[in-house]
Amino acid sequence: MSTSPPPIPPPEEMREIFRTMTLIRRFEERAAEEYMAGRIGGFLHLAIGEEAAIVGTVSALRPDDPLTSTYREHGQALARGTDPRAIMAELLGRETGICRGRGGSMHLMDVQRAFYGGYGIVGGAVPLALGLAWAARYRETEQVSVTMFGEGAANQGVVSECFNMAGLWDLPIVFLILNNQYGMGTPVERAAAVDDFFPRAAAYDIESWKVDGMDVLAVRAALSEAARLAREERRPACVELLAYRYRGHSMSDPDTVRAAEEKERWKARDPLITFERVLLGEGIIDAEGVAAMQAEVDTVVDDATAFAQGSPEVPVADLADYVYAEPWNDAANGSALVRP
Amino acid sequence: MSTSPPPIPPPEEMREIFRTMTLIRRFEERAAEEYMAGRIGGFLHLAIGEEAAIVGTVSALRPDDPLTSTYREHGQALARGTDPRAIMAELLGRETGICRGRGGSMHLMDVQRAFYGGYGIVGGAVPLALGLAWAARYRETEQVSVTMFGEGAANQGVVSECFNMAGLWDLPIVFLILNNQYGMGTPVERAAAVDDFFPRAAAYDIESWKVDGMDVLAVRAALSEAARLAREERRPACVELLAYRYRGHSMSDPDTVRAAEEKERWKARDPLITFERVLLGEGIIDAEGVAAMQAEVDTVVDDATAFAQGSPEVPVADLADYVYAEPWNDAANGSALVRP
Amino acid sequence: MSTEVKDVTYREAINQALREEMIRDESVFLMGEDIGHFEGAFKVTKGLLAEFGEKRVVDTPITEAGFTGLCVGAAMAGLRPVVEIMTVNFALVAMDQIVSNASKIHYMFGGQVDVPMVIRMPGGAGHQLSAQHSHSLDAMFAHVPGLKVCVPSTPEDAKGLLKTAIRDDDPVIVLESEGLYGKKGPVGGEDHLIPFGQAVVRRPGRDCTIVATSRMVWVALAAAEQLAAQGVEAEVIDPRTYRPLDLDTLAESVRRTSRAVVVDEGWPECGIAANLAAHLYESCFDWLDAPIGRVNSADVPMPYAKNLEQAAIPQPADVVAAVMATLAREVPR
Amino acid sequence: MSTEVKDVTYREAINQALREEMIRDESVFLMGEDIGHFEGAFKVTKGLLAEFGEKRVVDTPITEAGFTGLCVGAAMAGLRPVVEIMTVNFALVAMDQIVSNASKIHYMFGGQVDVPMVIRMPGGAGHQLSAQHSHSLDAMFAHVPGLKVCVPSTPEDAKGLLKTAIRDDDPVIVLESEGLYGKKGPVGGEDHLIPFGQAVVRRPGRDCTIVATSRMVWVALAAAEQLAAQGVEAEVIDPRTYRPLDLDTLAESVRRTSRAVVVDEGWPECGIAANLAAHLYESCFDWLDAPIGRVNSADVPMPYAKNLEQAAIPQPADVVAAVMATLAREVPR
Ligand SMILES: Cc1ncc(C[n+]2csc(CCOP(=O)(O)OP(=O)(O)O)c2C)c(N)n1
Ligand SMILES: Cc1ncc(C[n+]2csc(CCOP(=O)(O)OP(=O)(O)O)c2C)c(N)n1
Ligand SMILES: [Mg+2]
Ligand SMILES: [Mg+2]
Repeated sequence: MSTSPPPIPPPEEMREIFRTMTLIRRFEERAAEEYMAGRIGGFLHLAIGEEAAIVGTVSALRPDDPLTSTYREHGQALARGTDPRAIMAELLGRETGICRGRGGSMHLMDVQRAFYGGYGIVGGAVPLALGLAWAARYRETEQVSVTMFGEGAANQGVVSECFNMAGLWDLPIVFLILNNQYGMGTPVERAAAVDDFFPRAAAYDIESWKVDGMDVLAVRAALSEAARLAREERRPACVELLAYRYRGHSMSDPDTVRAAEEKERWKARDPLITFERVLLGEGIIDAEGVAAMQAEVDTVVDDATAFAQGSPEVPVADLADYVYAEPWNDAANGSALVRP
Repeated sequence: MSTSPPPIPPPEEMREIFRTMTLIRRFEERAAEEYMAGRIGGFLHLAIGEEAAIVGTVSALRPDDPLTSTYREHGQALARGTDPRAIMAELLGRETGICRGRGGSMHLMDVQRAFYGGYGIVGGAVPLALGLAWAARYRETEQVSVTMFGEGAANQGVVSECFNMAGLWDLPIVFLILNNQYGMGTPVERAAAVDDFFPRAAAYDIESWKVDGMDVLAVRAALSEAARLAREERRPACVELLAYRYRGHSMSDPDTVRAAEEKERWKARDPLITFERVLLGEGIIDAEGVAAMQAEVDTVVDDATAFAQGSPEVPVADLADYVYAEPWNDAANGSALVRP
Repeated sequence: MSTEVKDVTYREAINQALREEMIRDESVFLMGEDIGHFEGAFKVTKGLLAEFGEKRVVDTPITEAGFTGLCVGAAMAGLRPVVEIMTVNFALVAMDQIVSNASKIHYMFGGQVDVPMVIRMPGGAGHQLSAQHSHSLDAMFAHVPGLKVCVPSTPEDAKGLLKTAIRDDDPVIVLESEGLYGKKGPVGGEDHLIPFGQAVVRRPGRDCTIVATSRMVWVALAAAEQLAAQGVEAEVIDPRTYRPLDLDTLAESVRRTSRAVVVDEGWPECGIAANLAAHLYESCFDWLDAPIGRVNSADVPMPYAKNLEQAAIPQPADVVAAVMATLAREVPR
Repeated sequence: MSTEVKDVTYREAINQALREEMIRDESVFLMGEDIGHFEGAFKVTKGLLAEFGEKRVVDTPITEAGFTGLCVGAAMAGLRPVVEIMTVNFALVAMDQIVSNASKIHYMFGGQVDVPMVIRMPGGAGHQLSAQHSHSLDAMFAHVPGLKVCVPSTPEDAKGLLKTAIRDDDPVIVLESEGLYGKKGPVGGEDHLIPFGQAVVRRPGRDCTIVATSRMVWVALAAAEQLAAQGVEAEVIDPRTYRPLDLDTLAESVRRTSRAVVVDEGWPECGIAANLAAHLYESCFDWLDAPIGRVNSADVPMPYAKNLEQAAIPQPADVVAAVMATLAREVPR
């Protein structure tokens, strides 16, 4: 890893980063309310506490760098600029949702913004990201594929397979291990032989290192360097971010396994609070500015929620749309492609 | 790894090792003939050239240490003491075969001798070996599970999963990577990001190192140490053996990918020839003794072949035996367990 | 149904089976993701870590192929592992270990070792978990010789079949239903085993046979209720295990009613319903007065939106319609 | 059949399809184990590395899940990967990538991206490869909505269906047969595509319809020959694709012959034969004079011994017997 000091972004961008982190936080808090009100179904995995990891990452990428994630991916979509209305509408299962109500919380995608989706099978999206890197190299674009996954996912064999192929073929990919120290209720010490995950990638000759995932600028700097390696030197990289999620695994997890004291310790390092302090300290924003920005974000979230609630349901007649690229539309038979 | 000098086995055992290596070589040469004559079907994978790796390994283990292997496993069964008759009869698909003709060359097993089988899915047997180690620990026996697999198999994700679990749970297992430098026609450089495989295990805190797989005493010493770690210190170990197979991947591989010059170079290191030289040099055996031993081995192979050829075929009526532990015997319906 | 003990949930019934068999047999242990400290994603293993300790209740890394294979190996050595795959969807990651190893090892080694293991996994749709989390893969497992496959629909069966599965010397797949974990009912005592391959009549009737398993039994019973209001008496039969399959009980009923509907939460093509229908056509050809109705989930990946999801999975109304269709048919003979 | 070019083997036909489509479309590339320097375990990709170079003919590590998933990702980006999984048996390792990703991505993201990829894999038994290397997993793939599934039985179809598959915007599974690679026949030219969902009559007949695919077509044709010698004219129909399925052509034939036998190399339970039979019973209920015969491989893991293996897989004599059984039946109407 290059040891040059991380470039501090210009004030405008610092504010934008802060706004996006705030938007993610507020959006997810609202999503939790909608879930409790029964308007969101399925699983809802909140990334509250992980905003620095998400925004630090996305802010270091180019807009056309393909990004993939897990089911905990509202933040990635928001950071990529997906309309919050389309995300909230997706969570509510509406036709106006970014995936027309078919995907829900775990499966957001915004291909226009090179966000290639959130996936529900732990570890299962990592090879897809390798394929996006493959396509970039095949077409000789400058894109770098970035895939975010948990430290729990890092134990899935397919991830090691991807390390090997990335190292073997020098694919432009950044493996981002978001080590929030738990996979559901299982802490790292009970799931992994070694607490650090980045050395696994190193065994495949992939440049890899670990950074503080609660510090948005540290994340941004690490990802800038990783993306540079992949883009300019055409070498894969792996960054492990040490972070923490404040909520349970999903809304249905009462989160009784983790000690209150541990949670408090990490909440003291809340990425929003610490970054706000930096901005205030540097005079990039003042208290009034923060309040105004928060109010503006709340308006956006209010609007998104109202939009989603007011959006039409998906027509049941369209059940079999999108099973195939050319619709067969034989849903009446309960069978999309049986009769030609 | 302990750096104490490898113990040289006593003369009697040295001769036994040499005999077993010779038996494996001659047995496989005969199997190749039987295959060419059309009496063996399916795939036939010969380990010719890998005798040091096999016998060095088995000679370092206790007889009740569970051993698992790939499809290239005639040698493991022979080294464990399985009756050559039962092996040859299996290759010929006879009722007298060690697996009653159901398994064939790729699926030998001799559970009486703790040889837990040869498997055809690359990488697929490694978790089974982990389970055998699990059982040993569960029952508090002193057994060490040893699993041999190729460097090609080491790229399968499930192998990494097993490294992690072995390291996490301190299971008494030795991962033996038999790096013969090719997976079918693919050399290591085109399949793996890094040419050495043992560092992958090291990333999971598994003691691991590489030795010369053509030198039976070096293999034996390494496995003794690895088994000691697993048995006494209850820690997993990983040994990579650098070796070479002299034949194609299987009998149906014309072996045109590898350069003749490379093959010659490795044949100059033939484990049988080099070990014979050691024995002669140390006065453990003389030329006459070698000839007598080879003649005796040939008799054994002749006898095994005659036995196999003279053995009865498997009765077709028994087709559905062994589908379940308690036979349903409904083969007449072509359906073993549909009707109760 | 047995009335030995007070009503418990399907979840508790499974917990009882695990606990009783662990007490009974030291060689039984549990392995799976978050089954210990977290007590299971669906809380099925509640209290078991506390009672039996880390040796016998083992939290695993998220590596389904690896730990399923580990349990195959442990079973070969004579232990009796009970694997929990958190949901059946994740079994796809472990498919090779299940199909190429667990189901074949006894056969391909000529009977030298048994593989006495159980793989429990809940499945099914209904909670808006969308495409990757709503599989009913019953047909994929029932397809494979060497496996036994159970599909309990009641707490009693959940307990009794699981106990039988744990004592069985073959690899047994137990397909639980996420939608049934809260369902209450009586359960048998410690010694109450439910044998494999014995279908049970859940509701007698003379006009049409409805075959259903797992959560679909309840959908079928609701449909039968509605049909009764219209004067149609449907017989509801639950095969309880797909392997072995008690075709005789099914066929006996269909020969009586001359009409049948098969209800299955999986996809239609090469599914459970097609399979049971094929068997019934063969054994009841001369008795059938109408084609057998098949009610399946729609032939689509499961959508997220609630209305779409409900439209995609079998509802009582679908079953009623299918039964009425068999009755509407003119009898040609 | 087309007679444009001289007879080639099934293997060469596939090679031609790959080569022609690679020339036609830069976005087509091949990935798989030993397909380049080694030219494929079955030599299907012979000469392609030499012609197209390492960028487009890619030897992989032995990591089926990883490279299959990689190709799903590359397809999402608009490339057209053609994956070779060395044999269908190894697809079990990649099952999650095929079922949870390839088949669902178009749907679950509301149509935002296509997955225009092909997964080719040979399967079937007959060479004493025993339990882990003799699968016919057709039913597992045909079960899954979102996939298209081809089963070519002739060189012409092997070429024409594969070309269609490569140009198709959905994930297509192409199930080749190890036993057919050496089979010769005419093939179409560069522009000869075979559309999905069009069954073909391989031999006309009036007495009984035999439905078969892939290598079983040849088993069925051999049986039809033997039947003809006994004065029975069987019609042999090859659906060519399971998804989409041309049920109309099948049903039209069965309505004419009133008798049917389905031949399938896979296992019987939840298999292809059960599925096709269920469809045919439904669409031809009033026309059928006898239960549909099902000929499958035995419900056992594949044994090694040659005599057992031959007994386990469908033979012409089994088909003849099944057809005669349908004819022996008294017509009740
Ligand atoms: C293959 C598979 N196994 C299990 C699950 C259930 N599951 C969902 S998330 C999760 C924990 C993942 O932990 P980690 O990768 O660390 O990500 P995090 O949730 O902490 O962001 C588990 C076990 C799944 N979705 N897929
Ligand atoms: C999962 C799987 N993929 C592919 C194959 C086909 N195959 C059989 S052996 C082999 C090469 C294995 O190489 P290696 O692990 O180095 O062992 P070696 O044959 O050299 O002993 C391959 C690709 C297989 N049997 N299983
Ligand atoms: Mg985590
Ligand atoms: Mg090798």
